[in-house]
Amino acid sequence: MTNATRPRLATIWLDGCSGCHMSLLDMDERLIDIASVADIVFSPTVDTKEFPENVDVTLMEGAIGSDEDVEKARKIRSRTKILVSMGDCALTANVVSMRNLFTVEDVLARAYDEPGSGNVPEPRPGESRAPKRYVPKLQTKARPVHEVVEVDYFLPGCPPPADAIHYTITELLAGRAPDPSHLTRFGR
Amino acid sequence: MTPDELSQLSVEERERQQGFEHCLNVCTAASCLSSGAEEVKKGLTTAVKEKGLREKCRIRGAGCMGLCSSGPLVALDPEDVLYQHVGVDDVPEIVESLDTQPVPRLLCDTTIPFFQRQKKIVLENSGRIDPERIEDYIAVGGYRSLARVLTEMDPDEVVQEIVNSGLRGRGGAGYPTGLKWGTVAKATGAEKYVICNADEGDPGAFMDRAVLESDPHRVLEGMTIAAYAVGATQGYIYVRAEYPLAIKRLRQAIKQAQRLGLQGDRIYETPFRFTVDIRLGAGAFVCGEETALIASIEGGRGLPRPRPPYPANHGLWGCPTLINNVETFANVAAILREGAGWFSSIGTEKSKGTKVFSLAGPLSRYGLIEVPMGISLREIVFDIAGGLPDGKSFKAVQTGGPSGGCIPARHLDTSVDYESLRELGAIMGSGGMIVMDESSNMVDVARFFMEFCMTESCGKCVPCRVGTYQMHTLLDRIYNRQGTKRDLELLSELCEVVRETSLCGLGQTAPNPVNSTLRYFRDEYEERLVSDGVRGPSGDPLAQVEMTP
Amino acid sequence: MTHKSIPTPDSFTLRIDGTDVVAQVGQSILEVAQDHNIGIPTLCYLEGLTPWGGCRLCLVEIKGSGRLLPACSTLATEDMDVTTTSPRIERYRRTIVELLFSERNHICAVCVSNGNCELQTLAQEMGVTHVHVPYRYPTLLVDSSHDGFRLDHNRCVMCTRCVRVCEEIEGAATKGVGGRGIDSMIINDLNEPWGESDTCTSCGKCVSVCPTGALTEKGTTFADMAKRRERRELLPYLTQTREGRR
Amino acid sequence: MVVAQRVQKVSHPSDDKRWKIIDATMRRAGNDRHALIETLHAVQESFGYLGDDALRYVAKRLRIPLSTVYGVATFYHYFTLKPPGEHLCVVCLGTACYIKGAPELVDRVSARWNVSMGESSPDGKVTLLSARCVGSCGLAPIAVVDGEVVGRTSPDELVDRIERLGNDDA
Repeated sequence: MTNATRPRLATIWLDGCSGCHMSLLDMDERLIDIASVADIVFSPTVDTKEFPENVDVTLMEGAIGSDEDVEKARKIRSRTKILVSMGDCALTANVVSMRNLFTVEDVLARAYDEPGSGNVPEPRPGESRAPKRYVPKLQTKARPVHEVVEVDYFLPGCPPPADAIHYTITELLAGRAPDPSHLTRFGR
Repeated sequence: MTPDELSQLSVEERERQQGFEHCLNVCTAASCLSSGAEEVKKGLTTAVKEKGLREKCRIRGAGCMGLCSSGPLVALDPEDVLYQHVGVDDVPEIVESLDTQPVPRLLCDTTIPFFQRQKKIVLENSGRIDPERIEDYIAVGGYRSLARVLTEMDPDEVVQEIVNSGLRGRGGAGYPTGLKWGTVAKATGAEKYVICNADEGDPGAFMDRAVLESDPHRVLEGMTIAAYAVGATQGYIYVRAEYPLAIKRLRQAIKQAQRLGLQGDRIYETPFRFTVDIRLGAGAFVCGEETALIASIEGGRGLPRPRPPYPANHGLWGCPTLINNVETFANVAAILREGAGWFSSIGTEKSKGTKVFSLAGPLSRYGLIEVPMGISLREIVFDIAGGLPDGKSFKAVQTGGPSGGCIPARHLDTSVDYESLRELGAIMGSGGMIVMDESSNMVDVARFFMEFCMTESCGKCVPCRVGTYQMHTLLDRIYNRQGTKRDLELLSELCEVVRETSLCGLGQTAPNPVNSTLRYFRDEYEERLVSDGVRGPSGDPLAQVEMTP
Repeated sequence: MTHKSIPTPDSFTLRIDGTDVVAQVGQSILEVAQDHNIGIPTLCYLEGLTPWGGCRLCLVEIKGSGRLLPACSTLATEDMDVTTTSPRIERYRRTIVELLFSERNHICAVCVSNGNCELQTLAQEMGVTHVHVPYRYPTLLVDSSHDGFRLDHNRCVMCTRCVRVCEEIEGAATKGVGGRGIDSMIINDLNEPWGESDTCTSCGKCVSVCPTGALTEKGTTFADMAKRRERRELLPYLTQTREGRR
Repeated sequence: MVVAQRVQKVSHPSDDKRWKIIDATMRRAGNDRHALIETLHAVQESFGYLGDDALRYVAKRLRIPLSTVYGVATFYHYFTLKPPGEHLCVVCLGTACYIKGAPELVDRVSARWNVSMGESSPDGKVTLLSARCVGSCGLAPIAVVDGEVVGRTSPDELVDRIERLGNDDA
């Protein structure tokens, strides 16, 4: 990377509720300040299909819940210089990990087959309506991102406050190691 | 009973025993029993009876003879013949040959180093007396030290004698025994207690069991002398429920001692009184830890508590309490009989006397041995045990069980003493010694011991409760070729935290098997690591990016 | 009762973090430190209950002692030289907090104690941003059988405050610890549903002393939990009850 | 806590004669709460396990809180709270047995009777337990089947041994 190019930022949403991205948007006009000094090259808020090479900073929301998440996390890690786990799901698997107390089969049955799952007509006994194709396969347990790939910085919170996200990005852009602990806490 | 009456009893018993022309000692310790010694003993008894030799031959169930790999063993006295691998079918031949030449095919060579290189103090009577008869113990000089102590010595003198002997705790840590006795003797309390720790929980160790099964009175005598020295009137033996034979023999021994006035009020008709009761453990390794053991005797969960205060001042029911292990007490009568100078002439400068080891693994000969401190590991493995058979090659020797470490071949010339073993990252421990050949994987061995610590953790303190679980998870990962370099780093970090912050010895030493295998066999860990290929760019992440727009 | 700095016949001095402080005979290092506003992190400790020494967060260095010792259960003695913190101790404390997070299912975002939890606060104070060790994700149950209270094993850190307050203050001894090691659990009576306990007096002390969201009042919200925390700080009766009984 | 000076009159949970053995154990220890572990040993020896009724009875007689009795009974692995199966298979997992293949013994027995360590099989035939060194390392690997030591055994031999016991019952 040369001085001529602007820093390339990305955000990604894995197994989470997108709340961290909502909080990111809560930076409001400060987003414009960031956009004036850096390019946002990939994000749920940006219309790019393929995660690009040579990204400087990626904020990763969500836990690793499916095979696809593992694949994405690995690809992103290999294309990103600084990876930030954003929010409790990425850090601890958080709410997503509540399914870890059950087997994947039970979780799918609860979602697709049991009364109240919304499926009409109700599936016949012994038959599951859980999708067999197109939907990524769930891993046995949802895990924090750093159990799958190396993570450089951590941004706790459910979701992390916009101030904390802003602080982390601007510190990184200024070439400093962010320590957002004065702004964050698990679960907040 | 008076000391004179004891001498009288001793003489009478010896005369009675000399009345027999032959005495056949059948090893009836656990290992020989499980390979059929009881049947052999029954067979011999019947055969002798049928032949009308009952007046001439004594069949005696004796304690452990040590060479468990050749059991069942039968020793002939006074012929000094040892038979090995004896089966019921061999009985007629043995009885037939009593007045002629011994049966050649059963003979065990007693000139081999296994027998010649040992030095027996704790096991001096083991395999030579009937552990179920107090008279047998008295005949070989038993309870004479106690008589001398009670009638000729002050408690202070007894403590001093133990101090001078240089005896150190045989439970593993090697704390000077005399110092401990002195502390309890000086402590003030309405009541004082003496506890014998027979909760031998180290997997692969059976020294204490053998001593209790082979020579229970020896332990009782040692405890009684200790009680006199520190001023206690009540003693407890905390023994594992998993040792039914040891429990049975101890119960018997206590009854016999009471019958002869060697326990209870006015022992040897002096004002001194002392009673020993048995308390059964119930399967909790942590109860080997002093404060947990006390909690268990008090009837509760075996949870350790922070020390200080130490049990010597604040122990059982808050009273000053002396806790020593079986082997420590088993040394006491001999020290007082032969003198501190004699004892301290054996061993090294800082580690005096002998140590009993239970030796296991792929060895030509294994079993229970007693060796002078300062002997080298090589002498134990290659002389006493006769090396590894079938062309197997030596890889490591594990001492100290779950609190100890694995010592590789290049340190085989290390002297067996407390300090040298600790320097190698192992410990003396209570005496389990397991030899491993090339077929043992050291990550697996570390995982085995960690699994042990994890299931035996009492759960009171966080680092041990969760740390041993996490270390086991990481070891399991690495062993199954799923661990990364980061997992190995994490394992080392946890080793440090658990060692430094755990409440009691169990947690503090739980990382030892990992640390020692990492130290000597690191390649076995590293060759199993997988590269996950998802680490970030190496080095400082910030340095990777030039952010200034 | 202790007096902060007035020398009495029963007082002596020791050093904590390089400063001479006055202590009373019988005080633990932690008590002395608290009297002098020297912060030492704690979790299982609660004033008025017998020190437990299990969480290991209050470990301090004492000059001349080879091992770190728990401040809560180590008596202060004359001329003792105590260091309450160092990079090494801080690293150990952080790891211990991480181990606790990994042990059970502490999902702060959906926990009724979120924002009023001592474990959460400790993590924040120590700068724990993530847990290095793998999470266990054990399958644990929630006991909602009691009319007024709930026991959620997922949030329990096994500090045994509830066990001690139930036995030492309330005198009911309903709560205990079953199993051992990593399988240890808070139990009621013979491990039966809380609501079926004949011995529980429903006094609620266990709920008041719980540092996390393991013991809660039914129907409580985040705001109620904040109130509960205030109430816990007003628990001098714990000390008084014990003083009175001695 | 109020400590009663005299022993409370507590009636036996059933007419079973074995309760007298339990009473005798407690009496020998002066019905003191310190006798809890000794008493639990007596219960397990007499009944094979620590049942709910037994725990309640002992708690009342020794005046110990139920939670404490349960805590002690579950702390020590020697005690079991469930009735044992018809046959008891104890596999030694001491170091010597471990390195000589004891884990395979466990795996095979566990697979054959669908029984996990420390539990009884669903058909009630086999209880599988582990021991930490039975002290006969020379015979490794070792299992103890219904009290009888089976030394230097193999997974096949051990399974066969237990199966034959089962057949003898039929």
